[in-house]
Amino acid sequence: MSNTPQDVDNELDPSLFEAPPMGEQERMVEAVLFASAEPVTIKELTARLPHGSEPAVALVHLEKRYEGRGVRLTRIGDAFAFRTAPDMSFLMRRETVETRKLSRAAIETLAIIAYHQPVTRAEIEEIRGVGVSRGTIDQLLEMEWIRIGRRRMTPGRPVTFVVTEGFLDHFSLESARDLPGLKELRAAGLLDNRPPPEAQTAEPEGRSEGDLFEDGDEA
Amino acid sequence: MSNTPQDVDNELDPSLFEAPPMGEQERMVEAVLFASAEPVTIKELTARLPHGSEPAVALVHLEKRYEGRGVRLTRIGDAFAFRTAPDMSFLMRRETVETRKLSRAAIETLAIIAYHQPVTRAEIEEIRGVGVSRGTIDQLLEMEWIRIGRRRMTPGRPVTFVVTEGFLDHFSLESARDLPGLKELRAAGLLDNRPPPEAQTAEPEGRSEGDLFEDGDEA
Amino acid sequence: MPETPDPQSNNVEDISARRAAEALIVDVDGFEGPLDLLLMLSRTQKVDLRRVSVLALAEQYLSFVDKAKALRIELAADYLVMAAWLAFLKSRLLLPPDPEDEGPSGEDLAAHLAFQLERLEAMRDAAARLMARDRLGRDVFSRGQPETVGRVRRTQFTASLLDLMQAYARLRTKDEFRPFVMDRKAILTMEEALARMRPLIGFAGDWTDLSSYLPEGWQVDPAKRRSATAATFAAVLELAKAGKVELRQTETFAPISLRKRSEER
Repeated sequence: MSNTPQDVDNELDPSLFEAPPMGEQERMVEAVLFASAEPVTIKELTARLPHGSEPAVALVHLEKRYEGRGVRLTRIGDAFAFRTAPDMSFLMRRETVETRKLSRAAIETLAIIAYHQPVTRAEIEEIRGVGVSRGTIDQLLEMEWIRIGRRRMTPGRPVTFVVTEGFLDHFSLESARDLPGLKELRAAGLLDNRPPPEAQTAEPEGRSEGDLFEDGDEA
Repeated sequence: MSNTPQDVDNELDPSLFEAPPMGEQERMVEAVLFASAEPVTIKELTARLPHGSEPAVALVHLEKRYEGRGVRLTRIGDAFAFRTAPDMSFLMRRETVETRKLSRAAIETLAIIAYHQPVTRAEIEEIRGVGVSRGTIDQLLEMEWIRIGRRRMTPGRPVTFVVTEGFLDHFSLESARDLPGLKELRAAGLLDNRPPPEAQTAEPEGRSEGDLFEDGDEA
Repeated sequence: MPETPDPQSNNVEDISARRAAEALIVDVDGFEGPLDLLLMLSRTQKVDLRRVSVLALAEQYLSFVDKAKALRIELAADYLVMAAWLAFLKSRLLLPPDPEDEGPSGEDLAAHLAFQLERLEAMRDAAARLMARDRLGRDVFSRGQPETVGRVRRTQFTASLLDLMQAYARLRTKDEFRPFVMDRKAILTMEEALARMRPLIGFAGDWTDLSSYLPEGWQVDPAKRRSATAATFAAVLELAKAGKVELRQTETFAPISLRKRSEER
């Protein structure tokens, strides 16, 4: 929670009005998040709260207030939402939504995209050792768990795939950095794009590890 | 709040298990009310909470806990639900955005602009094989998904259309060049699908939704 | 998945290993490609994947392919490509390195294969851990009754990327789709042809030309005749597969004729 909202777009308008007290701001953030089923970004909170409010600060207070409750404040990428505490799931049989059962191929493809992103289709196939069947990518796109990322600057400029906020939300992840076992996998070199020995002459593809979780692309 | 939960349906099962502590019951009621799509009655809470729980008591605690917050526990007939505090309603206004699917004419026009930008109106019409109404272009302009680009240096100097940052933002694209090409669409299985039912001649029943927002340019 | 054998008893291990091998043979369809199969086979070595014997693995795979062939199970081409590659790898690993040879050494190739297996296994494992996380709509829940209090209504039009791409795909492939959508009347479907042929074949005691089975009114117009011929031919193939008719063609492009199968009771 580092964004300080002051510097977003308020330069023009030197605070004509006092921002509401922090306690009120906290109530407002609480109300807005409670009213929405979808995560709300800090940017949106800043736009909706009265001028001069600091939703990022209010969120810190709010998070503390809901610690250990039946409902918790969770962070999903740049956004926040209230979600029931995981240990309450046994009460929720009625609310449980049957998710479409994903094929093994789809699950593995999803995991590869999450851990190796941005990743091209050819790379997914290389890792699985088998073609990505028609419709697998389609299904993941349709579920809005993956989206198209930047094209890879290699011959053919293939499109890459990355996971979405919807993916993070579904799997209770704050960011793609929090994927289970990510650090260990990286340390073990299992996220490297190691070309097969035949391709020794080929270009090293310019993909360092830092490429995996680029986040400087909000441009 | 008079029902005592013991007499509901637990005669068979003399409390083998202790009821959870009141703090836990409160968390449970909180989670159930939060996640439920409708207000929940005490009877239902009793049925859902572990044996021996006293939701009526938990509700009293919960009500106190939310007193003065941005969200309140409210009673609706026999049932209970969370509602945002009345003085927060000014924040809720933006929540009532009604989203509708773009008409087929608009989405096709948008697709052509995205894939072929900068593109003139005549070119759009050529690709679509049908005239493009002013309303369609105006709508896309108004949504700020397209804007007017440079004039084409051909006779008549027609204006061209290009997509905007807002467009990229909405579709989570980093640049319009990241849109997959035809080959990639095919590889993803998007082209091999049989044509959508709307495409089958102009059967009236095949065009439920699109019809509503038709802007008359295909008639 | 074959059960894990009891480490105490060699005998049990033997049996379950054999059972596993049989399961492999029967269940080729259950594998997601040759790498998946190799990973499965490597489990029988019960070692850390980093220490897996690629030579032994290559032999297991090759014997799997042989068994499948003996049982006349058709293996997809990529399984055979892998078999050829593993046979090559095996020879590289067994023979002393040829100084003339330019390519990567057998050890390099084996190490890369071991890496691929380890990576695939790691991704499997990661996928399982991912799916076991607290999931929205199963373990954690969002607000069930989102509120819309205000009265300000604004219509916002929206579309998904998939809508956009499909719209474009639809436009760009209009021509390809045309025959299906526009010219429905000149198309005889295989189902129609099959429904038509079924009662007719009872009479085809002798070799009869396929073209004589085209329905009335479909013989003249070239487009209709083409469709009817294709559909009837496909229908006849179905019937031949079901053992109802025999087909004959004396040479390439010669007329195709059919007759009822004599054993048919």
